[in-house]
Amino acid sequence: MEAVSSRTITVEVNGVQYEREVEARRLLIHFIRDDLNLTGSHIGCDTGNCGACSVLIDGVLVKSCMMLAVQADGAKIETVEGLASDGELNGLQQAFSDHHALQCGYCTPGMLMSATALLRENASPSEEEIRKGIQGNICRCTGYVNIVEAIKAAAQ
Amino acid sequence: MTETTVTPERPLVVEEGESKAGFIGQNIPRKEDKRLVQGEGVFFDDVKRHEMGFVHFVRSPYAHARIKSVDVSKALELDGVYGTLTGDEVAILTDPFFELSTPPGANIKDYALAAGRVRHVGDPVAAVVARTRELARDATELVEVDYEPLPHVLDGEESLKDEVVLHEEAGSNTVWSGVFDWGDFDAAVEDADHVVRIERLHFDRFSSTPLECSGCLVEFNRGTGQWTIHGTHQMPGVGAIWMAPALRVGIDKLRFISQDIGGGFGNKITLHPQYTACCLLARKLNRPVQWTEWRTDQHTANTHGNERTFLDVTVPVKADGTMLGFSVRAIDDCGAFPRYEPLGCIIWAQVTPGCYRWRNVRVDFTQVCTNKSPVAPNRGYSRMQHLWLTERIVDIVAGELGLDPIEVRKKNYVKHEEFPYETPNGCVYDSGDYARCLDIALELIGYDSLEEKRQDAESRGKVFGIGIGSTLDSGTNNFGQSMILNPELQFSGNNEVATAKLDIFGEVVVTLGTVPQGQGHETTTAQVVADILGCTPDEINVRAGHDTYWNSNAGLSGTYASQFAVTGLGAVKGAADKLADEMKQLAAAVFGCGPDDIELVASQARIKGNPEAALPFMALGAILNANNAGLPPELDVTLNVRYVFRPQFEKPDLERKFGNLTLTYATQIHACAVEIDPETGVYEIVDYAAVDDCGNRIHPQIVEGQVHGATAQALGAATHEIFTYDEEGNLLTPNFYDYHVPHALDMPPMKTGYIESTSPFTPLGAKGMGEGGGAGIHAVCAALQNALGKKGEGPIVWRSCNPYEGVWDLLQKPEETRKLVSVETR
Amino acid sequence: MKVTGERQFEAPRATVWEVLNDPAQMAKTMPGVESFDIQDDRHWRAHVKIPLGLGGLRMSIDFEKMEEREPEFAKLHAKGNGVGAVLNMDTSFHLSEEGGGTKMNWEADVHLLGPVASMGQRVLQPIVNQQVAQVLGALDKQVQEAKAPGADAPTTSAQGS
Amino acid sequence: MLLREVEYARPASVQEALRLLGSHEGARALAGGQTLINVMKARAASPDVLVDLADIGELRGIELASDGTVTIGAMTTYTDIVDSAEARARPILGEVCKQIADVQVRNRGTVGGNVCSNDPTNHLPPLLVAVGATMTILGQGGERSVPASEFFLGVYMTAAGPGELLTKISVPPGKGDGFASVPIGRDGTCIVNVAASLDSGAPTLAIGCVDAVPVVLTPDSAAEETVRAAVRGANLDPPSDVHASADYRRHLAEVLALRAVAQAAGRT
Repeated sequence: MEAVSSRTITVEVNGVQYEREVEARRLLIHFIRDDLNLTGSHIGCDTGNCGACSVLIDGVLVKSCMMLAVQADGAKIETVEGLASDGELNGLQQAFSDHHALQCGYCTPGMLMSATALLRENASPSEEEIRKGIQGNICRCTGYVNIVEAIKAAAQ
Repeated sequence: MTETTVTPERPLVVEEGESKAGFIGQNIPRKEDKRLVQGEGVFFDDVKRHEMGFVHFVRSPYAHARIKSVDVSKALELDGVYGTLTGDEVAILTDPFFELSTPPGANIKDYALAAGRVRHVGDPVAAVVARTRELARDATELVEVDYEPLPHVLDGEESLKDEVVLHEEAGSNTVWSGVFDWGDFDAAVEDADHVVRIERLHFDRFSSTPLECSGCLVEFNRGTGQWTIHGTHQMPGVGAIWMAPALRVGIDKLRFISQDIGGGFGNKITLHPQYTACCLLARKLNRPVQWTEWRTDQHTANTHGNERTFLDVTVPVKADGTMLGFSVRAIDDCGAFPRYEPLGCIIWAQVTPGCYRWRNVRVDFTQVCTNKSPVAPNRGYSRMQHLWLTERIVDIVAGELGLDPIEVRKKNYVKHEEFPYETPNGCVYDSGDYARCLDIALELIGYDSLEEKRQDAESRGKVFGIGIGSTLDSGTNNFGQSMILNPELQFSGNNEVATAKLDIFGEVVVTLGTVPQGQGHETTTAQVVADILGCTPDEINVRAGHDTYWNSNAGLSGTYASQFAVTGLGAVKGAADKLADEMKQLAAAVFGCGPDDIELVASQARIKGNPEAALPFMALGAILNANNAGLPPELDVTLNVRYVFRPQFEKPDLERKFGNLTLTYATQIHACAVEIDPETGVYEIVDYAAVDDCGNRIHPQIVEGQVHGATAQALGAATHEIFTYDEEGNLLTPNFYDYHVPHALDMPPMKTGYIESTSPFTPLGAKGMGEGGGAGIHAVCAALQNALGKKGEGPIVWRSCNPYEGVWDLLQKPEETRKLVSVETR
Repeated sequence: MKVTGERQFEAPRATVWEVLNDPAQMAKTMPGVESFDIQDDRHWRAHVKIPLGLGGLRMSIDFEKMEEREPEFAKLHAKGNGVGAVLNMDTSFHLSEEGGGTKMNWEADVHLLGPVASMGQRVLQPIVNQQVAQVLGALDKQVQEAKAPGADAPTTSAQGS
Repeated sequence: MLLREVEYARPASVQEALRLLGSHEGARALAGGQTLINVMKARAASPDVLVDLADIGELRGIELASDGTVTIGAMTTYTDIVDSAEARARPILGEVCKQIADVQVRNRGTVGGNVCSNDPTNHLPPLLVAVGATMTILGQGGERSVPASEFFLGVYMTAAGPGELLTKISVPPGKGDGFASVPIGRDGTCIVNVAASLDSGAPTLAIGCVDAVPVVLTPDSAAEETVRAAVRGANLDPPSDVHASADYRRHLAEVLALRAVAQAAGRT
C-alpha cells in the first residue's frame, strides 16, 4: 500500500477500543494525552531519555515519545490509568504511597509502568535488577531511594 | 563498578523524643498519593479548553544580535494559524518589568519578547498560535527574522570590562556591586600565624531541571478584563507584582491556578515574561492559548542556577587550626536578564560564616550579565554557592597545614551550647549540634574502618577518598534584606496565608497560599489541623494546589526558600487555632457554659469532664450555617477564618548591612566516599551518609524524601551536570541527551540519620528545610581532594563540577591547580 | 571551527580560476543543491538539502564575494538559514601554478548556530570533513570538464543520497 | 517534540519495502525509531517518507548454524539478543547489548537501526567490526555481502545506500572477545568504547567514538606494548565535545584497548 500522511488507526487502551484518524507525524504520547485525553502519561524531555511517557504496548515496555501513533495501530496499550481497578490501588501503587516513593508525581506513571513490566518478568528482583529496570526513568525529586524500596516491598 | 548490594539501612534513629501524641511527627499516608499513583493528577498540560490555540515561540539562534525586522506574513498565511505576537507589539502594549536593582541594573529594559535585540541563544523573538502543536511549530519556521549579529560575551570576568554591553540603556553589564565588611579582617590577618591564599575557585552553572517543564493555559474574559492562568508558577504573589504593572492592569485581574506541578526547585519563579506574552495573545486572539515548554527550550532559555567565581580568597588561621575569618572577591554571572536578581547578591549573607565561628568576613560582591540563559533561584539559591566556598576553604586550609579536615571542622563549628548564635552580620542561628551530626555521619559511613577501605580500594587499583560536606538550609526569608541591595525597595518581612472553615455538614476545609510541587503540603497541613481540632487528618479536606480566587494568598505567597514548615504551617496553625476557638465559643453558647469548659476531642466539641454533653462537628456547622436562631447577639463567630502568618523581623541596618535575614537554620552534614580509577579519572561514589537536623519533624518520611532528592541533585551537579557554552554561544548540553542527570544506577547506597534541635522561633518548633544547601557538592569535592592530595602537595579541587576529564586533568597536571594556593607562615 | 587544506589540479590556473568564479559551475560541486539563483556576479543564493544520512538538512545559503585578486586569491562569505541551524562561513583560496598544474590552498572558518550545532557537536567535525571531500571531488570533475570542453563529460554519479 | 509532515507506509514484505524506498529520494527505513524519531523531533533532519519495517517477519530473529555462526535479522531488538540462547554462541553480543541505554530502548531499538544510523558513540559498529561480522544488503539489483569493516563509510552513512536494506548480520563463533568503555554515568552514552577479539587469528581492535567510523587495528600480538604501540600508531584525531576533549579521548582509547584485549585474552 502507498505511503500516506494520515490514517485511521484502531487501538485498545486499558481495555477500551478507540478508532481515530491521526496524522502520520503525531507521536504516540501526544495521541494518548491530547487525542484520547488520557493525561496520566507525561512528557519530561524531547530526546527519549526520561521515560515519563513509558507505557506497555502488547505487554512490552516502551517510551511512547519514540513511537508514532500510526505504529501502534492494532496494538493493546496499557497506561497508568489502567493499573487500579475502579479506584482500588494495586499492590505496587499502594507500596509507592506507603514508602513515599513519589513526591511531585510527574515521573510516577512512567515509573509504575516500568516497575509493572519488571515484576511481570522477575517476581523477586535484586536491588541491582530493580535499578536496572528503572534506569530509563528519570526522577528529580526522590533520588530513587524510596522507589527501589517500594518496588522491593511490592515484589514480596 | 561495584555491585550496589548494600541496601540503605533504615534511618538511624538517634534521639527518639517522647512519642508525641497526635498526628504531628507521624508518617501518615500522603493525601496527594491516591490521585498521583493513578495518573489522575492535574498538571498544567492536562488542562484543555475548546478551540484553544497552541503557542510556539520563535527563538534566537544568535547569542547577541540586533533585530532589524520580523516578518510574520508567511506564517499567517499557513492554514490553521490563529495569530502571532512580536517584540515590537509587546514594547507598545506593555511596560518593561520593574527591576529590583539600583542603577545601572535598574535601567535594564526586560520585555515579554525580545524588543530590538536578542541577548542569548533561545531568547524568544516572536510567538505563533495555531490549531495544533505541530502547526504552531511549522509556522515558526515561516517567520523571517533579519538579525544583525553583534559581538557577544560569555564569561563573567570578561563581561565586567564592558567591551560588549548587553543592555545599552543600562550602559554597563554590572547589575549590582557592593562590599560587605564585618568584624575586623585586617586585624585578624595581623593576628594570624598562617595566612592561606586561594587565587581562584569556580562554582559551575547547572540547574535542578524539574522533570515537568514550564507552561500555562491562559483564558481572557473580555467582559471583565480578567485573565485566568493555569500554570506552574511557584510564587504567584511576586509573579503578579511583575506582570500586573507591565500589562497595565490591577493585580486582581491576574488569577493564578495550579493543582499539581512536576517539580519546581526554583526554576518556575521567573515565568512572568512567557506568561505575559500568553496573556497578550489570549486577549489579542480572543481565545484560550496554551504554551508548553519543551526540554530543549527549558535548558536553553528558561533558567539556570547562578554561576559564581571566587577570587583572591585570603584566610587568616591560628597555629592550632582556629580560623579567624576570610576575604573574597565574588563575581556572579546572572545571564542575559537579572529578573529575580540581584537578590542573589545578598541571600548568601544569611549564612555568611557557614557553620563556623570565625568573626571577620569581607566580601567584595559583583553581579554581571552575560549572553547566556537568565538565572533563577535554583535549589540552594546563593547560599549553596557561598557554603561551597566555606567548605572548600576549610578543606584546603586543613590540607595545606597538614591538619585533619574533620578535626578542623569540629574545632571551628559553632558549638551546641552557643545557640541561638548571632553571626558576624546579625543573623541568628536558632539551634543545632553540628559536631554531633558529623559524628553520626562518620559512624554511618564506617569512618573508623577508613584504612581498611583505603587498602581494599588500592588492592583493586583504585584511589580512595572520604569527604565531609556541612551545610545549612536557611529558611523563611526576611525580604528586608533586599533593601540592603536597593534602599528604595518596599519589601521586608515575610508572610503566608491559610483559611479554614467548618461547613454545614461538618467538613473542615482548608486552603493554602502556597504552591506545592511535591512537598506534601496537603498532608502536613492535615496533620497540624487534626491535632488542633481533635479529629483525624482524613476528616480534613485541604484543597489541592493554589488559586488566587481562594483569597488565601499574600504578596510573598508561594513555595520557595525552604519555608513551608514555618510560614505555611504557621498560617495553618493560626487559622486552625482561630477556628477551634470559634467552635468552642459556639458550643459554649449552645451548652450555656464558658468556652474554656469546652474541649475538642474525637471530632466533637464537648464539656470537659462530661463527655456525653458533646456536639459533633456536623452539629456545629449546621447550627451556625443554617439553624442559628436564638444564638446570643454578641456571639461573633463565623467558623470561616483567614489567618496571615508574619514572622517577627526587623528592617536591617542598611549602613552596616547588618540584621536578622532568616528565621530558621536547618543543618545537613554529609559524608561521601569515592573510588577513583587513576588511569582514566573515572570515579564512583561508593558510600554516602546524610544527617539532617531540621527541628521538630512534622512528617519524617517527607523530610527524608527532601534529603534524598537534594542529595541526588547535588551529586548530579558535582559529577556530570553542567551548562557549557561553545564560543558561538550555543549551549552544548541543551537537553537530557547531553545533560546527564543521575539515573537509578548512578545513585550510591545512601544512609540517613537525624537529630531534632527544636527551633525556639517557630510555632511548631520546626525549621524549613528541603533545599539542602548543595551538601552533596561540598562532600564530593572534599572526597576528591582527600583522594588526590597529600599535605601541601597534589592538585586542588577548585571547581564545583568534576566530570571524569576534570579529575583526569587534576591527576595529570597537579601543579596547574597547586599554584592556585599559597601559605604565608609567620 | 577552522578547516584548511591543499589540492592539486591537473589544469592551468586560469581554468581553475574560471570554474571557481562561475557560480553556475560551483553550484554543481555543492552536495544536495536543489535550486540556484544568481543576483549578480558578487551575490548568489543556493537552496540545498545537505544529505545527513537520516534525512536532509534544508538550508538556503547566500554567498557574497568579499575580495578578489584574479587569478590568485578570492574570499567568500556564506550565510545559511535553515531549521534549527544558522551557518556563517568565511572561505578563501589561493591558487599557485605548480608542476604544470595548479595548487589550491583553501581554508574555511565554519560557524554553526542553533540546536543542530549543539546536538551535533560530536559529529560536526566528521560531517564537515565528508562534505569538504565531496566538494573537492566535484570541483576536480568540473575543472577537468572545463579543461576539455565538449569532451563527453562522464555522467556524475549521484553524490551520496 | 513536534515533527514535520511525513508520509508513512508499513509494507508486509522486503520487496514491497524496497519498492517504497526506491520510489522516493527522501524515503528512509523506520526500524526501532530510537534514533530516527529523536532526530525528527529536533527537526535536525526530516525524511519525507518513512517505511516501517515492523511487519516484515523475516527480518527479525536469531539463528545458530551448525558451524556456530549466529545470524541476526536486522529488525532483531537488543532485548531479543540479550534473551536469546542462540546468541550465547558469541556471548559478547548479549553482554554489550545489555549495556545499551535502558529497558525501554532495548525493547524497541534494533541491531539494524543501530548499525545503519552509525552514530559515532553507538556500541555495535566497533563490536561487529571486531568480531568479524558480515552484513547482507538487499537492493534493487539483488543481495550482496559486505564485511563489517567495509560497511561503515561516514557519519550516518553506510554501505547500505539509498533504496537498499540491510537484512541480516552474520557473526562467526568465538569466545575470546572483550568490550571496554567509559560511559557518562552507568549505561550512559559512551565517551570512548573499544571492542577486541582474539578469535579471528591476529587480535582485532575496533575503537568507537574517535572518528566517523570505527578505527580498526590489527596488532600482531595481544602483548600490552604491542597493543599500546598500535593505538599510538593510529594517531587518532577524535572529536572534542562537552564531555571530553580530543586528548582525553585519545588517552582513553589506549587504556580501553588494553582492557578490552585483556578481557578477550581472559576468555579465549
